[in-house]
Amino acid sequence: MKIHRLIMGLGVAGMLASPSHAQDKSGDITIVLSSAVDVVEPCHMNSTGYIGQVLKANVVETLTRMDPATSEIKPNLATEWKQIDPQTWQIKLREGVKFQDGTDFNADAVVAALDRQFSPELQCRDTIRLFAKTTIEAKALDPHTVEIKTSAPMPLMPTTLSQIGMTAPGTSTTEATKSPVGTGPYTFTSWDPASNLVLTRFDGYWGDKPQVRQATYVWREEPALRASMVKVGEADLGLQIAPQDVDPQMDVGYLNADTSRIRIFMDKAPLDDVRIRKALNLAFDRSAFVGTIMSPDALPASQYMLPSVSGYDDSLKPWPYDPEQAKALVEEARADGVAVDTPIDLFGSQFMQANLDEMLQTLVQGWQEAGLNVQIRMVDKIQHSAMRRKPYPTDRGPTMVHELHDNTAGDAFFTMMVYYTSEGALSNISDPKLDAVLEEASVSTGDKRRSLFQQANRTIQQDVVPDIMLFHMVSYMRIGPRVSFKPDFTTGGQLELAAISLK
Amino acid sequence: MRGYIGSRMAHSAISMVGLVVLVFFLARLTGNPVDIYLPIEASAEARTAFSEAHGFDDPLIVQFWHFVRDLARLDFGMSLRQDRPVLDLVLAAFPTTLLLALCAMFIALVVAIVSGALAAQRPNGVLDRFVNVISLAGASLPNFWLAIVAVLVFAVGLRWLPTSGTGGFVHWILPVMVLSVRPCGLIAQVVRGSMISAMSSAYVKTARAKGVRRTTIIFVHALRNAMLPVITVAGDQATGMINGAVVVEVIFGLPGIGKLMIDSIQYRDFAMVQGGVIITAVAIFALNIAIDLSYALLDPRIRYS
Amino acid sequence: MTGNNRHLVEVRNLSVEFHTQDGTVQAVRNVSWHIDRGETLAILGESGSGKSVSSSALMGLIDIPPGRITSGEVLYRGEDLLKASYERQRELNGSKIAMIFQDTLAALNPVYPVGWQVAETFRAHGVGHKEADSRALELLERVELPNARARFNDYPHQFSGGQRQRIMIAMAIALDPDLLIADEPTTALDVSVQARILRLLKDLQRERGMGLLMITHDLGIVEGLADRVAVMNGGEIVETGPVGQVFNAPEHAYTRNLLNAVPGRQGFPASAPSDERRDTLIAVRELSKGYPSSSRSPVVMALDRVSFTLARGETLGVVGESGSGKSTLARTLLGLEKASNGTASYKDRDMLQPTSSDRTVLQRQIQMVFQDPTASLNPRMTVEEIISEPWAIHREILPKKDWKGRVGDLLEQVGLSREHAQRYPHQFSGGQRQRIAIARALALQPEVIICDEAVSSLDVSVQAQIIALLKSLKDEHGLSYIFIAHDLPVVRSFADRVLVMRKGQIVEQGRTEDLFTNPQHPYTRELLQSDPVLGGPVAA
Amino acid sequence: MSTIVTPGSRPNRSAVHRYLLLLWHDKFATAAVMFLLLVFFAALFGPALFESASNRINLLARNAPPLSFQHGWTFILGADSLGRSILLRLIVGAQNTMLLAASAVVCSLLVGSFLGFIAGYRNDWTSAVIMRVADVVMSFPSLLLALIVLYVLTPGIANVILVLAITRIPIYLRTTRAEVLEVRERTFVTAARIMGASPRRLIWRHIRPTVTPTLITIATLEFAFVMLSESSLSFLGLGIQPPAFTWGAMVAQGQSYLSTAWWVAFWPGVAITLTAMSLNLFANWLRIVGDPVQRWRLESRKKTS
Repeated sequence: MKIHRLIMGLGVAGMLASPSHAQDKSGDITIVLSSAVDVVEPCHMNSTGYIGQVLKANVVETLTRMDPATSEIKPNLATEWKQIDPQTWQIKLREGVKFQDGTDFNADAVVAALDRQFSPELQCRDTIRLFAKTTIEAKALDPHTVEIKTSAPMPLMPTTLSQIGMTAPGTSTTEATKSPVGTGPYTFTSWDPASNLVLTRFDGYWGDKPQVRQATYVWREEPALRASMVKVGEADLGLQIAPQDVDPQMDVGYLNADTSRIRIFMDKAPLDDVRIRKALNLAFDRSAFVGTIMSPDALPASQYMLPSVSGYDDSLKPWPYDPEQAKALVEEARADGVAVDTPIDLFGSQFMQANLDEMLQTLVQGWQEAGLNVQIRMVDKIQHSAMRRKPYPTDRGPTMVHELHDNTAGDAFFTMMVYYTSEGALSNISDPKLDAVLEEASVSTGDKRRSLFQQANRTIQQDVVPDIMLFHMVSYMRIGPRVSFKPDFTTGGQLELAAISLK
Repeated sequence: MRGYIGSRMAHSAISMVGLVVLVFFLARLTGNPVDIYLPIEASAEARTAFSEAHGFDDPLIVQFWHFVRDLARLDFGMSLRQDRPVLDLVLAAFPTTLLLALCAMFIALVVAIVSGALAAQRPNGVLDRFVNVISLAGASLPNFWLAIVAVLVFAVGLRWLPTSGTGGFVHWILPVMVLSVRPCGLIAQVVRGSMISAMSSAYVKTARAKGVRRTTIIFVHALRNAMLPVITVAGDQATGMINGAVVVEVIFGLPGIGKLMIDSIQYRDFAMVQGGVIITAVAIFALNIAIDLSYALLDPRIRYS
Repeated sequence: MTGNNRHLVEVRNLSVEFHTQDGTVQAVRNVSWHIDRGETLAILGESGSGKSVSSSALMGLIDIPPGRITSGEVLYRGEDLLKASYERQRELNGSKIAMIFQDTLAALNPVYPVGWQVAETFRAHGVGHKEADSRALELLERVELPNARARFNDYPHQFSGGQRQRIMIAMAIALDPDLLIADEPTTALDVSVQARILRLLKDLQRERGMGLLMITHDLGIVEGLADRVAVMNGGEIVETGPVGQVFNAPEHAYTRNLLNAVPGRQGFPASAPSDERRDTLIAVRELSKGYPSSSRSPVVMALDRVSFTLARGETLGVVGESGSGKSTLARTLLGLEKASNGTASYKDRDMLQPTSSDRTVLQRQIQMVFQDPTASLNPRMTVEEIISEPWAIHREILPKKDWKGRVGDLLEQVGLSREHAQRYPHQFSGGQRQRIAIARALALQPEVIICDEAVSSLDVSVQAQIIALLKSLKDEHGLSYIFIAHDLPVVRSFADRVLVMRKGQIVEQGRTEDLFTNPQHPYTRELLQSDPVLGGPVAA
Repeated sequence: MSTIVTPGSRPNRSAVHRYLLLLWHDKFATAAVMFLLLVFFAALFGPALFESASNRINLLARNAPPLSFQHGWTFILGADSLGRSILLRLIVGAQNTMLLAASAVVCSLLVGSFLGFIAGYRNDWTSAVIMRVADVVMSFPSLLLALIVLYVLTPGIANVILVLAITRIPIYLRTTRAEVLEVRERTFVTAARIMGASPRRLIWRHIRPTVTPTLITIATLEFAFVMLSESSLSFLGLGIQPPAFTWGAMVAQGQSYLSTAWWVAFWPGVAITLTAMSLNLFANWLRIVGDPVQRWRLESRKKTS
C-alpha cells in the first residue's frame, strides 16, 4: 500500500516538477547523445567527443576555427596571427568580447587559459595529444596581443589553437570544472550527470544571436531508443542512429571523419610477408559492404584520412577485390615456406563502431577463402587501447587490430606522424626512408608539405602495406521536424547550436 | 529477536569484509585505467605522471591499505572518471534502482500472488495450465528483448508512454513493467505450488468447518502460510534487482546503480566500483535481515524460537 | 423445520468413493446413522474404516475430486445437505454443526493468535469484531484455558496439546451448535489430560444440550462417554446399538475381535515369575541430562539421576506422560544425546563414551524401533534395501549374496511375505510398516531392542498383533526390550518390570504386577486413576 | 482403504517401457520430452551437418524475412543480418547453447550442493565459513562479477561457463543446506545413525535422494536463467565470441534489428523459452516419477482414463 502511495506521489511530483507549459518553448530543443555526459572539463573537449559536442563553440570558443568545407583555418577569438620565428607566434585578439561571467576577454585571460591547459593536476587530454613533449610560454604583449613561445617548432600553431578552449580566468586550475565558463553563445545552465545537461542562450554574446534559446542534452546508449525518441518527438536531434534503423525521411548521413582500418603487426609470420598483407587486402569486396553492413554512404578508403585533409593523395584508389590474386599470393608465400596456416588473431572492440562483429565476420570469411586462418577476438576498450599503443605486448602471435582514427584538424601530419613513423606511438613501421620523408614533410609548409605527405601515402599503400584500409565511416543523425541542421565531419566532436535553425 | 538481529549483523559484517577485499583485488586485476583516461597517443611520461597522480604505481597492498584507511573514515574516495566523491554519486544513483526494484517487486508480487493463488484452487485446471505456461514464458524471456519490444509497441507504435528517461510517473511504467515480468513468472510458480499444499492443510479444513468465507480462506488463512517460500524467491529476485537492473537501466537511460557500476568497471573507475558494491551490499544485507524479520512477522513459530 | 419426529441429523445410505493410488476405493458403503440433541453417538472404527467420512460429508468437507458421493442423503433437520448450496453449507458450518479435530497443532492456523481464531467463528457468522473478541474471551475462560485473558493473543504452538484442544472446543461451541462432531479429540494427549478434556466435553454437552458425535478408535472412550455406538469396519457399519449392549454382548465377529484386542480386557497376564537371577545387560547409574533452556532461566533437567538395570530376556516398561524424559532416556542410551552426568554400561562397555570397537558392538547389539513407522523408513528405499541396510553398514556380518534370502526370512518372521521385498514403504499399512521396522531391527540379531512408543500410533487390533509379535520374537531370540509407552494397559500386558518417570526422574519402579496393583507413589496412583480402562469410566 | 497392492496386478514390462508409459500419461511432459529430444539431436549432430552452411555469409539475403522460400527451405525462418539461415543457426547453435548452459548448471549444482551438504551436515565453523563466502558471492552484483572475470580472463566459452557457474553457486548451496538441516533430523536418518551408518552413507543414501528432487527443480529453472544471463553478457559485448555462437548471442545480436527485422531476435528467443518450459515440465514429471510415494499419480491416470 505504501509503495502504491509512493508511486502516486512520484507521479504527482513529476508533474509539478516539469516546467509549466505556458512558457514559450518554441526555441527550446532536446538533443539525445549516445553516451552520458559525466565530465564537462573543456581541456578534454577535443579528445572526448561528447564533451566537445556539448561545449565546443557553444560554451567555450577557440582562438581560431577550421572551415569544414576547405580545412582552412579562420579567425575566431583571434583576428590575426603571425609566426615571428620557428618557435614564436604572435596573436591578435578580438576586442569587445566578454566571458559569460562578465569578465573581459583579453590577453591576460588567454594566457591564463593557455597555462591552465598545462596544469599538471588537470592532465588535459587535448594538451597531451596536441603538444606531446613540447611546452609553451605565453605572455601578454598588450591587452589584445599574446605572444606564444614554444620549446620546439610548431608550424601548425593556428590549427592547434583551433582546438584549445578559452576558459574564463576564474576557472579552477587544480580540478576539473563542473560549470565551464567561456565566451560562447550559450551559458552552461544546469547539469545532472545522471540525466541531463542544459545550455541557455547568452545574451552578451559578441557574434550573431542564434535561433535556439535553450538546448537540453539527454543520453541513451541504445541506438533504437535514440531513433525512437526523435520519432515520437521527445527529442529534436538524435545522434549515432544505427544504420539498420535509418529512415531516409528523417535521418541524414554524413562522413564522420572516422576512417576504419585493420592494422597489421608486421613482426611475426605470416604477417611479416608483404604478399600475405596484400592478399589480406585483396580478399574481400569493399563495395559489397556498402549499403549492407556499412551505410550506403560509406566510402572505401585508400588512406587513413579523409580526402579533405591536406596531404591526401587523390590518385590512390582503394584495393580492388581480386580473390584469385589473393589466393595466388598466399600460395606463392606458402611455396616459399611462409607459415600461412598460423592462426592470426584479429582484435576488435565493440565500442568502436556499430555492426563491428558482423563486419569482421564477413572479412574473416573472405580471408578464409583466400587460405588464411584469422580468428576474431573481441576485447574491452582498455585492452584494446593497450593492444594498440607502444609498448606492445610481447606474448602474442601474429596479430591484427581493428581501429578507427579521425583527423579533424585537416592536416596529414596529425595522422602520419603517429601511425606511420618509427617513433610514432601507434606505429609498427620502421622504415628509415619513409621516416625521412615524413620528417621533412612535417617541417615543411605549403605545396611541398602536401606533396611529401602524398608521396608517403603512396609508399605506405603500395609498398609497405601495414594495414587493411577499410572505409571512411558514416554516421547518421536523426533530425526532428521542428529543426533543420546539416551535420558534417566535425559533428562527432562539435555540435554548434548556432548552426541549428528552427522551422 | 534483538540478539538474532545482532548476530545477523555480525555475520553481515564478516561477509562485508570478504566482499571489500574481493572487490578491491578483483577490480585491480582488470588493468590500469591510464589507457582509457589519456589519449592513446600519450607519451610514456604522461602515463607515468597519471599513474603517480592517482597512486596506481604504489604496490597493491599499499593501495589497499589506503583504501581501508579511508573507508574506516567512511571516505569512499573520489571517482576517477567524474572527479566527484564516490559516496555522493552512489547515493544519487541508488534511489532510482531502489524505486525501480520496489515498484517492480510490488507489481510482480501482487500479480503473481493473485494469479498463483487462483491457479492453485484447481490444480491442473484450465486457469492453472494457463498461468503455468504464461509464468514460465515470462520467466524465460530475455530482459533486453522485452524492453525494446515494449518501447517499440507502447512508445513508438501506440504512443501511450514515453520511450525512456526520467521525469514523471509515466516514465516509470515501461521499465517497471519490463523488470517485473521475470520475477512475476517465477513467483507465480512458487505461489501456486505453495498454495496447493496450504489449501489441503488441516487448518483450512478447520476454517471451512467454522463456516469461513472462501475468499477469507484463500487470502487470509492459506496465503499467509504459503508466503514463506514466496518471500525467499522474491528476496532472491529483489537482491538481483538491487544489484542493478543493468539491462533495463541501460536501455531506458535510468541513472541507476547497476549502470553506474557497469560503466565504472568499463572505465576502471575502481573507487566507484568499490563504493557501489559496498553500498549495494549494505542494502542487500539489510534486505536479507528484513526478509528474515518478515518470516518472523508472518510466522510466529519462527518469531518465538 | 423443527419437527420433533425428525432426528437432528440423519445419514441415510451414504456411499462415498475416493480416487487413490489404487484406483477408486469405496470409502463408505450404505452408511446410515442418526443423532438427536443431547445424545452422544460414538462411531468406532480403526484407521481406514471410513469412520470420518460421513461427518465430513455432513460438513461439506469432502474435496471433489478426489472424493465423490455416489448415493445417499445427509439430513440436518430434514434438509439434505448434499444438495445445499455452498453458501447454505457455510451458514450451517460453525453455527449449527461444529467440529473439533484430532491434530490440534495442524488444525489451528499456526500464524494467527488463538483469540483471533476463536473470534473468527463469530465473525464468519456476522458478529462484529469487538463483540466477537469479547465473546471469544468468555469462551476461552469457559473451557478453562488457564490465563485466558493474558494468552488471548498467543499462537497455537505456544500451548500444550490439551490447551489447544480446549481452544478448538471453544471455537466449536461458540455459536451453540446443535451438533458437535469430535473427530478423535484426545488421541494424541496424555491420559490425565485426555480425561479432563472428555469431562469438559461431557459437561458442555449437558450444559448446552448439544448432540455429540464422537469419532474414535478408543474403546475406553466409547465406553465412558457414549450413549450409543456404531462400529465401522471396511466402510460399513457392522454393528450399532446402545454402548452397554454392544460392549457386553457384541454380535458381530469384528466387534468381538476388537474388544478382545484391548489389552487388559481379558485380564492381565500374571507377570513371569522371573525371580531367578539373570545376568545384567544394561546398567544405568545416576544418568542426568540437562538442557540449557535459555540464557536466563535455569537448566531444565530432561533426565535427573536415573538409575536402573536391564537383565537378559527382560522387558522393561518405561511409562510417563509426554515430557517426562522417556524418549530422552532412549536417545541418551543410543548416543544420540550427550549425557551431562552419570554412567551407562552394556555388558561392562561404556555406552556414553564408547571406544570405536565398543561402538560397533553397541550398534549391533542394541536396536531401536520408533513410534512412527512412516517416518522411520526411508520412503525412497525398497523394503529390501531398508532391511538389508544394517548389513551394508556392517559389511562383515553377511555376504551380499545372502541378503536377499535373509530379507525374505526376516519378512516371514515378522509376518509379512517374501514378495513384499521389492515394494516401497508407502504401499503398506501402518502395522505392516512397523513390522518392517522390526525386521530391520532384527537384521543384526541384537540382544536389546528399544521400542520408543512403538505401538502408540497403531490401531488396537494391530497393536495387539505387534505386541504378540514382539513377545514371540523375545521367546525365540532371547531378546530384551526397553519398552517406552504412555499407554498403561499395553505396558501392563507386556512388561516384566516398569519404571514410572516424571520430570526426568524415576518416581517408582518395580515388578509390573506389584506396581499396577499396589502403586506406592502418588503420581503413579494419579496416572492409573486417569486411565479410561484401568481407572474406570470417565463420567463416573 | 486398504493400502496393500496385490502383487501381479501390474504386468511385468521392461523398465524402459514402464517409464515410457508413465511419460505418455503426462501429455505436457511428452511434448516437452519430444522437444528436448529435438534440441538434443540438434546439439549432437547439428554442427557436423550444418556448421559451414550456417556460417555462410550472403549479404544479398541479409535480413530475409521468414516464411519465404526465395532462398531455399533453410530460410523458412528468415535470415540474420549477414544473410545466414536462422533455422540452420538455431540447429547448430543448440550445441554451444546446451553445452554452455548444461555445464554451467551442472558445475554450480555440483559445487553448490556439495558445499551445501557440508554446511548442512557439519553445523560448525566450516558451515559458517561456507555460508559467509556464499553471502559474499550473493551480494556481489553478478553482472559486475562477470565483467571483471571476463576482463581478467578472455571471454572464451570455458570462462563464460565459469562466470555463470560461480554466480549461481549460492542458490544451490543455500537450498541444499536448508534441506539437509531439515532432512538430517528425520527419523529414518536417525534410525540409520543408530545402526552405525557413516556420515557419508547418511548423506549419500538417505539425505541426498531426499534433497535431489528439489535441486533438480531448481536446476531446470536455472537452466533458463543461465541461457538468459549468457544472452545479457552478449548484449553487453562479453558473451561467447564469434564465429562461435549460442541462441543467447543470436538474440543479443538480433536485438538491434528489432524494429526492422524482428525475426532475427525472435526465433532464438522462442527457442530459449521453449527449452526452458520443456525442461520445467519434464522436471515436474521426473520429480513425480522419481518419488515412489507420488508415482501412482501417473500410473492411476492410466487406469481411470
